[in-house]
Amino acid sequence: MPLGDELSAEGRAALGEYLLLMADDELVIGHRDSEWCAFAPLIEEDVAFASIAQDEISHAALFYELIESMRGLGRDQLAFGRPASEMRNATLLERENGDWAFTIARHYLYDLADELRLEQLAKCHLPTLRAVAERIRREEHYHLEHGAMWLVRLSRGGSEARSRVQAALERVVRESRGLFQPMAWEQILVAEGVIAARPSHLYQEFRERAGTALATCGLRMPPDVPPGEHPRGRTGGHTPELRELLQTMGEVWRSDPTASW
Amino acid sequence: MSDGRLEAFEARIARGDLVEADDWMPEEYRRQCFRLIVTHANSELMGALPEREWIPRAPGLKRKLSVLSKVQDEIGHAQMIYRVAEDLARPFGISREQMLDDLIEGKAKFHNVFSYPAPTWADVGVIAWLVDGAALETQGALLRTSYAPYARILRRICAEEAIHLKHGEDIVLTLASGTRAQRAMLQDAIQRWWQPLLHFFGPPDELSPNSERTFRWRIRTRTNEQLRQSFLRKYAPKVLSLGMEIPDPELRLDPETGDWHYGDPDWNEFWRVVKGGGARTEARLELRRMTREQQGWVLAAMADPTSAA
Amino acid sequence: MADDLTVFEVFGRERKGEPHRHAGSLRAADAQMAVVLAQELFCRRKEYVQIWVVPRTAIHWAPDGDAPLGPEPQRVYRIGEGYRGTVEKWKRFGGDGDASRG
Amino acid sequence: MADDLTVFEVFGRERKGEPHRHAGSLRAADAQMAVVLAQELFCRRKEYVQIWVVPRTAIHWAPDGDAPLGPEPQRVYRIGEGYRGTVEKWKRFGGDGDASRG
Repeated sequence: MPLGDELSAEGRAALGEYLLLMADDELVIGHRDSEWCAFAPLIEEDVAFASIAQDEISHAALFYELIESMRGLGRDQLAFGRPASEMRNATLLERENGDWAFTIARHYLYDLADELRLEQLAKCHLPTLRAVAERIRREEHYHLEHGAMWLVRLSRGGSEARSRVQAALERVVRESRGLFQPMAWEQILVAEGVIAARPSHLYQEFRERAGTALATCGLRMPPDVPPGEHPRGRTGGHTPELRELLQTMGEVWRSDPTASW
Repeated sequence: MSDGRLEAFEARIARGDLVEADDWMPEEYRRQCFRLIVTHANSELMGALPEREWIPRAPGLKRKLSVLSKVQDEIGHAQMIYRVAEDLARPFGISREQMLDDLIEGKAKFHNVFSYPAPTWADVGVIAWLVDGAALETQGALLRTSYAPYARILRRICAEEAIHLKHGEDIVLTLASGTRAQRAMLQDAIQRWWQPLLHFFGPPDELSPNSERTFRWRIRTRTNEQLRQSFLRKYAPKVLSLGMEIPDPELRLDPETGDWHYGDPDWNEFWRVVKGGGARTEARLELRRMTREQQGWVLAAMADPTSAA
Repeated sequence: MADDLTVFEVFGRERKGEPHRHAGSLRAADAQMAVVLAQELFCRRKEYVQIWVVPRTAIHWAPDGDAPLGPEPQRVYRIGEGYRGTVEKWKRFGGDGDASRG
Repeated sequence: MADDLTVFEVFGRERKGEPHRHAGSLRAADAQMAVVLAQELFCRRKEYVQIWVVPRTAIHWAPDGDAPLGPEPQRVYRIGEGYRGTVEKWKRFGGDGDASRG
């Protein structure tokens, strides 16, 4: 029974949008993570971070496969065949990696936002979606442990490391609201009982959870940004950094989308 | 006094005994092992770079994951091998940091093949299949090395290389059975990689003092030429069966001996590359130098005593 | 009296070439005593060519919760199973599919 | 710089009922980092159901080998630090240093 069959047409369309948003988030952050491969600050960390990159790309594949079962478009077509204007990821995730402090701060706060999202999905009554959310949550446990370990280490690793990680947090928080951009279809998913609350309403709890987590790492949670400045990646408002990423990522696949690679 | 120990050591080796990290060993044995092992570690680290360029471009989610996983394994191999090299070189006062500095400053050697460009997706298949196939020949032979910590990690390295080989085969077979453009891309990659593959095993062993001792102490157990022939026996027929040409007009199988005859693979090119003259050598070493500078602060943060938990 | 003794874990190497394996644990006042005791308990019949002795408090372990180590399910592209199709593809080129593994 | 990092030995249990076997070693800044990194260095293919991570300086051995396996000359590991600080789930970080994983 394809996913969401018991929903209305609008409900299925809304669910497809939510899955696409999550898939694009995971694909884009997974791609950025993979760019560290062979260049992480310690050979042992290089191996660990490459696993985190594979986890995110694998999670994206799981979501694209769910969309494939609903819309018939192949997972590689979904991942490699869409222009920047159709990508639903938050702009925070498309930003270039910067230094190790930015990479760790961004990944950690994204993992916290993702955890909130997955906790909500793990309670939804669509069994297929619930199972996928459960599996992803198990692997995200390691991401949170890895991020916390590094934030503790950097915050207590001397003045330069501490100032770099605090500066990175300022940059990340400025764009983290974009992870919770309000979307028109949210209300339909709540109305049809797929999720209990609108994902964009998780923002306050995200800030509280992040504040607690950073405090135990000995770090300050930067203040919120005024509402007007929020990025709008989820409705096509992307940066040149995403266009360049997609151009690189699709270089071979787009040279012949009908060939088998 | 130590002569007694040298005899006893050599008798043990001749009996097939193995040497552990904290056993007594002649300084020359330690030096020869270290030379071989640190070159292997450098090759794994540098060897990751040509394929690494294709992680961001790999076509399709499965290929993106498998190329990333393979390069991750190569970095994992480098980690295991540097650890063995570090324990071996502690009496010489050489640290991992020193080994990485020597590599970056062009003072240390690594396998010739990783100085060549990988300009197309077909290179990813050919490297994973044929270069890893060549590496599996040399590493398989080292499984019987007398230095036990190295032999132990080689068991895991060879098991992982065998999976890389299948990943490479899968790409090559897909291209070989694909469009005309894909077959042409594959042929072009084989054209570029064939000579470096013959160079990979090194020139035929002139019994230099180095190689004589490495055999007597069973650090190495098979000569360069034996390894090259073993590679040709396995892979030349398979490349030809794909309908691909091998760029060596003199290449033919000698039915009596089962050996492959091949044209002279220009050993001057080999020595030029090994001494740092490869097309991509400098660019890749520069990449590693830049990374080290940008990330010095992270290493400082890790070593900072004030932060010890 | 026993409770102020420290627990030590003991690992032994059976032969050169073999990795150390966990052989058991013992209580002792300190590391030096633990090593002597361990040799007594575990090496009387030359079972091990070398033993390592470690205070249990120095051991950190994973996983800490119930999440299993490594991904569930196994990542097929990391193991041979992910490439079983190559045997079939070789047949199309007349190969017998496993020669390259020798 | 990298050589200032502590060496940790890693032991893994392949299946329930099997003893832990030495699997290899890694460098890390501290025990928390070592445990996190060891999981991906040694368990990417479900090789072990549990791993133990031990700073090499906490290992006492016999009989004495000829070359020192013991503490790194530049950084002697303080046994006191060996007490098991852990990184709990995100709610109780290793940051406060004393939460035990026990």
